[in-house]
Amino acid sequence: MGDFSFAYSIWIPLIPFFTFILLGLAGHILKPRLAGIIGTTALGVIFVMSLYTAYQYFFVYGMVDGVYQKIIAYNTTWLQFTDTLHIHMGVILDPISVMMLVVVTTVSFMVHLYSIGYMHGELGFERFFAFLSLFSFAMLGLVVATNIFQMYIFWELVGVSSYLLIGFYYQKPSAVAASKKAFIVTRFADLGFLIGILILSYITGTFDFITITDPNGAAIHQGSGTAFLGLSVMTWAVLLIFIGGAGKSAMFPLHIWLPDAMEGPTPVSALIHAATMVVAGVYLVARLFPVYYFSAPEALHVIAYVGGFTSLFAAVIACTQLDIKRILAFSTLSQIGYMMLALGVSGWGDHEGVGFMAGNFHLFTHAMFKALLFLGSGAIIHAVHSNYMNEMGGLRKYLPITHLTFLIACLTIAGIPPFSGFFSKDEILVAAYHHDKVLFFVEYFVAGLTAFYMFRLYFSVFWGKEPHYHHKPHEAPATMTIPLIFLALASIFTGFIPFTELVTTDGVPFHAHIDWGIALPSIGIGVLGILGAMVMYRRETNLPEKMAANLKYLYRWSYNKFYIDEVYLFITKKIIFRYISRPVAWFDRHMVDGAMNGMAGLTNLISFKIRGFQSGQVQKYAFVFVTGALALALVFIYLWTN
Amino acid sequence: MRIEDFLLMRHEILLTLVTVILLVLEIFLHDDRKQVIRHWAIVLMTLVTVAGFLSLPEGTLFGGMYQTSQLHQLMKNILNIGALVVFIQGAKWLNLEANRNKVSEFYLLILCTLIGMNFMVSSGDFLMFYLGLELATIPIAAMAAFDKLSNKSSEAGIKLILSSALSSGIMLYGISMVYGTTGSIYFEQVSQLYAGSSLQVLAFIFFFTGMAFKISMVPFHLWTADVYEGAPVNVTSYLSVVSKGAALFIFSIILVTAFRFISPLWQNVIWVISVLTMTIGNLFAIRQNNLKRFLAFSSISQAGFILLGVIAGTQLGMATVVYYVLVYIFSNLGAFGVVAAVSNATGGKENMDDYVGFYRTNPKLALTMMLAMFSLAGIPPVAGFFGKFFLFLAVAEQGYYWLLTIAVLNTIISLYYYLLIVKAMFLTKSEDAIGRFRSDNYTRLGLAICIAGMVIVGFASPIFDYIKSLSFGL
Amino acid sequence: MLYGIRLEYFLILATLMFFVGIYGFLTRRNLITMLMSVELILNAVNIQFVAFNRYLFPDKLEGHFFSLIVVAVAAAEAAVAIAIIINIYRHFTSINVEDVDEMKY
Amino acid sequence: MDFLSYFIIVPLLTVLGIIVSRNDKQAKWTAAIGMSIQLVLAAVLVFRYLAERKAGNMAEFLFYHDYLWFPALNIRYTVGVDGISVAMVALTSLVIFTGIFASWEVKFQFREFFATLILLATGVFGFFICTDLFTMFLFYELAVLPMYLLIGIWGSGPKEYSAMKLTLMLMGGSALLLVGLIGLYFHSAPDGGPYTFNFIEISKVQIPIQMQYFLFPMTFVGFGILGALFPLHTWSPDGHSSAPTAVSMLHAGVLMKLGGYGCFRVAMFLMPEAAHDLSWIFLILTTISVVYGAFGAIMQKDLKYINAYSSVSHCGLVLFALLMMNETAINGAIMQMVSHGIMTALFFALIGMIYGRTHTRIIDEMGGLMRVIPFLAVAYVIAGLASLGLPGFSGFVAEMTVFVGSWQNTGTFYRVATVIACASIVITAVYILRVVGILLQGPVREPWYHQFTDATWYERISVGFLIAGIAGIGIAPLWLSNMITNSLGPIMDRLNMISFIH
Repeated sequence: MGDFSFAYSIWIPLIPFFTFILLGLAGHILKPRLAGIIGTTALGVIFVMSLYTAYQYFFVYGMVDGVYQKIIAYNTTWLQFTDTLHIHMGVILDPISVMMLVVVTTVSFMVHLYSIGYMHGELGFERFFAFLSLFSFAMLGLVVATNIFQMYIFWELVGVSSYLLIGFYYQKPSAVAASKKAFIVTRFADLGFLIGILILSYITGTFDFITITDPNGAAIHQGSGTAFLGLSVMTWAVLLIFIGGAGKSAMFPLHIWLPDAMEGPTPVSALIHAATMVVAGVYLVARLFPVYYFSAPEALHVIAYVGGFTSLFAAVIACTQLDIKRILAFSTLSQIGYMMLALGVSGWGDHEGVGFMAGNFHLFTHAMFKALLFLGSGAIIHAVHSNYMNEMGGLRKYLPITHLTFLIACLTIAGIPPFSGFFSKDEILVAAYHHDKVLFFVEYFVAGLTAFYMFRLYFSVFWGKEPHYHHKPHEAPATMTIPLIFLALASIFTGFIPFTELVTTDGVPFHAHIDWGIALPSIGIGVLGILGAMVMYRRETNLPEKMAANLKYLYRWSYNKFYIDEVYLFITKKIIFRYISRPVAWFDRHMVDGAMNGMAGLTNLISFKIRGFQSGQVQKYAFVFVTGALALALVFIYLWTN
Repeated sequence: MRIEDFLLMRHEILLTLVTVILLVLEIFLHDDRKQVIRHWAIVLMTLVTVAGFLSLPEGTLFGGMYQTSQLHQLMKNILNIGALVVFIQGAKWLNLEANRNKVSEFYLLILCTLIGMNFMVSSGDFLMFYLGLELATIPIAAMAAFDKLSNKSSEAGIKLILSSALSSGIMLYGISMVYGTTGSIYFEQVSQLYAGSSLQVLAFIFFFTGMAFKISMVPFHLWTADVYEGAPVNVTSYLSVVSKGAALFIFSIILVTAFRFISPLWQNVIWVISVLTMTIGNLFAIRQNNLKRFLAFSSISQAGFILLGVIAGTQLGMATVVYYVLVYIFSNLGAFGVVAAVSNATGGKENMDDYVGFYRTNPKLALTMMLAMFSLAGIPPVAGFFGKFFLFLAVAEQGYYWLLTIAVLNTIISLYYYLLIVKAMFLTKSEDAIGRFRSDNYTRLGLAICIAGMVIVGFASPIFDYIKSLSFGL
Repeated sequence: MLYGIRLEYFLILATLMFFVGIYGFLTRRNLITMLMSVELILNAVNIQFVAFNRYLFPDKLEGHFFSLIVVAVAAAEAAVAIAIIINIYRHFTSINVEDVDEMKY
Repeated sequence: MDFLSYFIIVPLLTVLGIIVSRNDKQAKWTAAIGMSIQLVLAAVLVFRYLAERKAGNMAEFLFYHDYLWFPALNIRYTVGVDGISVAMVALTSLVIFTGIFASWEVKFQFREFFATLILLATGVFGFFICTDLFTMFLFYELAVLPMYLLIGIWGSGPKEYSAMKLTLMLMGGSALLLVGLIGLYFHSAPDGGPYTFNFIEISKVQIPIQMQYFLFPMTFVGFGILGALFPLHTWSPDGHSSAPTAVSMLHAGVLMKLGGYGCFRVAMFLMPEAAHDLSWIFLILTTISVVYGAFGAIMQKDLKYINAYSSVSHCGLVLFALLMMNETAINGAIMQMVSHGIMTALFFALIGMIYGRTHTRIIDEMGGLMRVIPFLAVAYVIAGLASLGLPGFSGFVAEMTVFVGSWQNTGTFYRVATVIACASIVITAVYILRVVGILLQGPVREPWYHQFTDATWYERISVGFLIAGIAGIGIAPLWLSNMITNSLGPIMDRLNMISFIH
């Protein structure tokens, strides 16, 4: 590592933090445009810093003795719980964190830039940039967390920035409801995360990632005894932590908040709900991967199956939705499912660990193309003022740049070479194939579905029948198209990054070749999906209706997202509100408080009942007097003489 | 017996002197100038009170019938202070048209009872005690019936005199048995011979009821409310503090002298009685509307609390009793002073409902009343807090934790009704509140003394230390 | 001693008088009669004092003194009481104790 | 005069100043200046305390002064602070300072209001700086009783009922407490010396265990009522909802902390054996408190009720953590006190300011306030986020310390209790966001809302200081945490000794 110091990297999260403070306190004084420029510039600066860090790390100082080191670039004690449990605030640099730095700053920078155009003239423009800065700060802090508690802290912070941004249009009830839902669902998952942290830190005696995840260390082997329901303590710990990850990454059944989160402005969806925050769960699992692998393989299975199921489930839903952002949201779910699955099926070291590499790889490429898709959809919405596919069509003429970049993104996600999605998805399929055939076939099928629903979207929007537009759609301004182009280029070329050389389970690079035996069929099913979509949606036909009629129940269930929302609604509205909260409130007012008031009432009652003694008759007084004297005398003579 | 020995009786002699002077004035002054007696009485009483604090030797007189020590003198001084405040507070009332021709009667009767109380406190045997007691009681009956034109006043008088006659009869019956079983009426000798045969227990209980009547312990309290309500305010205030205080003083002295060796008996008896007294007093007080009647029940429950110090029977116990009586005098006279001022200014408004919105019109009086209520309830920073706390300490020192618990729970009920008055004065809004009025200087002086007492007696620790150093116990 | 009358007889007499007095106090409605009942009680006490003194402690005099003073005090008490009763009669035009209950509860 | 006594003298002088002031304006400024001095004093205290500690002064209580008051009973006026008291004093000065500004516009009987309010604060200060149980108790009652007048006169709604209920329940607590304190006094000198109320002295003796079983519940419940211990918390919703703004602030912010502080300082510190043996009962109650308060808050319609129930939940967490009886948990409990104190004061201040504009506190009757009064609305959101334990605000630090600390206790019972308590963070999120959603977000409900003026300068001072407080602790918690931890030594020694014996 030499005498090079990465300590400057602490400024990568801190710069957006100060931007946030500045915009938050003084935002309403500044001109909106200036606020936007300040925010964007700050992100630009850290974008460059991240790239520089990545370069320094991967190619200059990061590798020592053929192994990528975990470098603590900065660390300071923030809070001490016990003698051993301290929360530090610091920066860890290792392959995945550096990769994430690049992802986050890239997408964030692009989104900032895009937002200057997209949000132009909106009420609360400066507020929007303040929130974006806050989010960037939180996400970067999460990424560089040196310990699990720091991660939890920033985990919560990204949660709240997500809440704030989803609810950006706070006067719109649906946005408010969606933001609330997002926060509460993830909060619920975080409860699992928190308890998981408590268990993990208790058995390992530290929060520190490096200590916990050291495969040769003592910490990782703690808590292997069976504890509860046949699983070890460590398994429980990491499973609970995974619940946190699943909440943030919207894994089934905690996915319900993500589609609703599309109520937020589109750049937000691109940044938070596609590229960065939602993959935090993946990042978390990747971060703790050694623990999962060595101490809790059962948990890893769970992750794999949850990932696999979610990807299928979401893909099926995506096929029937009409709101383009929701389609993308479900697509995001599906893709994150892929990543989770990849981690779940991964082994350790070299080729065994290809799943780990592939998960991260897909995370990287997905961030680029999904951000692109969202920003593209933003451009579409900007032009059409609608989210609904059936109110669009034939837009390729009006939005040439958007059209082109969108097409690239669709091809990428469909896994068509040479676009980046092909490479990363292929690696995942390889890993799945070697690990679990069932999951492989599920993912294989999902790959086809993905191609289908993406191109259904593509064809419906850009081709198909042109509806009547109130005013002619026009291409977005340069601030919006530049990010599109940049991300399109990224989608095309990032596939060629040799990830196996950079991000591996044990930090040791290895070489991998494309396994054409798996790659070709996957290209094949991708193409099949595209063709299917083309047949059904390129021109106006009645095929979709026929399909829907034939698969009536599946269609209806899929369209209604398998009624999961209704189940949640039932649980919250009926059970929690009606059957817990209201009775509690009632109980408190009437039983507990009633008891207190009852005591007072009883005192008054007694007071009323005994008033007869004070009859006003002096002879009755005398009678009480004499009786009292005699009674006292008798009682005490009796007591005294015994 | 030398003539100087009579100096030991300085309190009584001075009071008698004042009585004589006032009598002479009453005889020689022209009817139009009778009002001057008020000033005379107050000035003379002040002199007597101050003179009481001059140091004096301890000793006994009349072969032990009369005894005096610094503690006795202190008790008498406390009573004098109480009486002085009553004198001052009564000045305005006596200036009213209806009472103009009865000015000296009020002061003379009070002075007589005060002499009786002083003798009672200093008594060394049951005879002197009985004499003092009757001297302190019979004139009060006359005072209760002071207001000749009022039904209630004469009703109060008859109730008091009949009840007290009965109670003194029963008490005398007890004393006669004490005499019969021990052959002595001197406290010191009685205590030696009092072992606790059944007859002696009976004798004690009968004696006890007599005291219980004076202190208005439950169930011997029933006269209290009616008499307090019926009697004129100033008489009630005197009755509730000075008369009760004197009885408490001698009661605790007799218990630790004459009945020293049957302390477990009387401790148990008073345990029961004090619980009853606190609780029943509180329960009745909750529902009262007439302030005098309300204060009557409040004073009953206060007596229950004071009994805690008596039960302890220790030096600390007696000190806390004396201290609390001192505090109680200021607090209760503060309350009665306000009631009297309002009653005089409004022509007899004495109900709690009349006090609604009182703070808006007469803030100073309302604040005084509030302080008095807080002091009675035992809320800092006023002296009542210290008084109650020390009483509780005294009883807990002897390990009566359950009694203590019952007592503290009772303070909550009492707090409730004291706050009712505060509520009426401060919280509730009213259109027809008592109008703004100016009090005369005597009323102000009286209330100022009470406020000063409530504040100073608590914080000035030397007072308690002094009392403690003089006290004695079992 | 005293021609063979034993102390117990005096005590029984005193006790009877005492309780008769109390009974009278509790049951007679006339205020004057009630006052008389009190006198009975006090006289019972006096008898007891004198008897105790004479029989048990013949060398002392406290009992005698006590009874003398009780008699004196009883007179004073009665004087005040009757004055008040007169006043009561003015107000209530009755000396029935049951009529005198304006204040209660 | 020693340094600490200024904390009593300054407010008393302020009260005096207010009484003699000629008009409302003078009174107002007297109060503001007095409490500013108090705030500065508190800051000086914090710095002096830290400096002393840094200089190696390891005495248990610093700035210790001892005056004999009642020689006959060995009752003393002793003052002294450790890190915990310093934190509490600082909290109190902050809350009363902001409270003055939050009630800048009380129209009615202004002088009386401020005099009473500051008198109450005097009681609180006295309670925190005294180390003698007698004076502590005196100040305790002094702090509770003005509440009756403050709520009763300046309150709203069923104020007379609420005031009476609150006063009686709290004084009921103080009554039980009295029994406990007196019991402690008479067991403070087992080898025949003079009895003492000084808890430092008492902590050095062993109180007979049977006596502890009697005294501990008395003391703990006595203080616990003020700390909203289930099921004796019902004064809180009524009291808070009826109280005027500054009073709610001071009450929920500081007065309820008296309960927690007392439970810790008196009940647990002096009777560790009983605390150890009986903690399970109270642990069950407090666990219920935590969740129950949160559930109770969900369905409420009145802003103040919501906050009152949330206080029940949060203060329940304080007692819960105390009863976990290990260093981390107790540290968390104290931090939770500070944190909740500032946070809830902020809440009540904001509710008062909102109420002053909309004239209702029923959330269903309001909406869209974010649009018309952004400053207050944002502050409300911040308070809400702090309340639900968002990192960066004090609530998070405190709660996490509590949870980590509680988790250090092995045993299924403790674990289950901890998990249940943790669940409150979700429920809290539900009710906080519900309020934010209905109250602040959404369309502006009434057209006349547009005429609202946003926060005035004094409201900004009040809110600003409080936000600075929660954010300050939230961002840099270490100094506070260390200050508290350093002072936990004595009690931990005592507690550890027991677990060693057991």
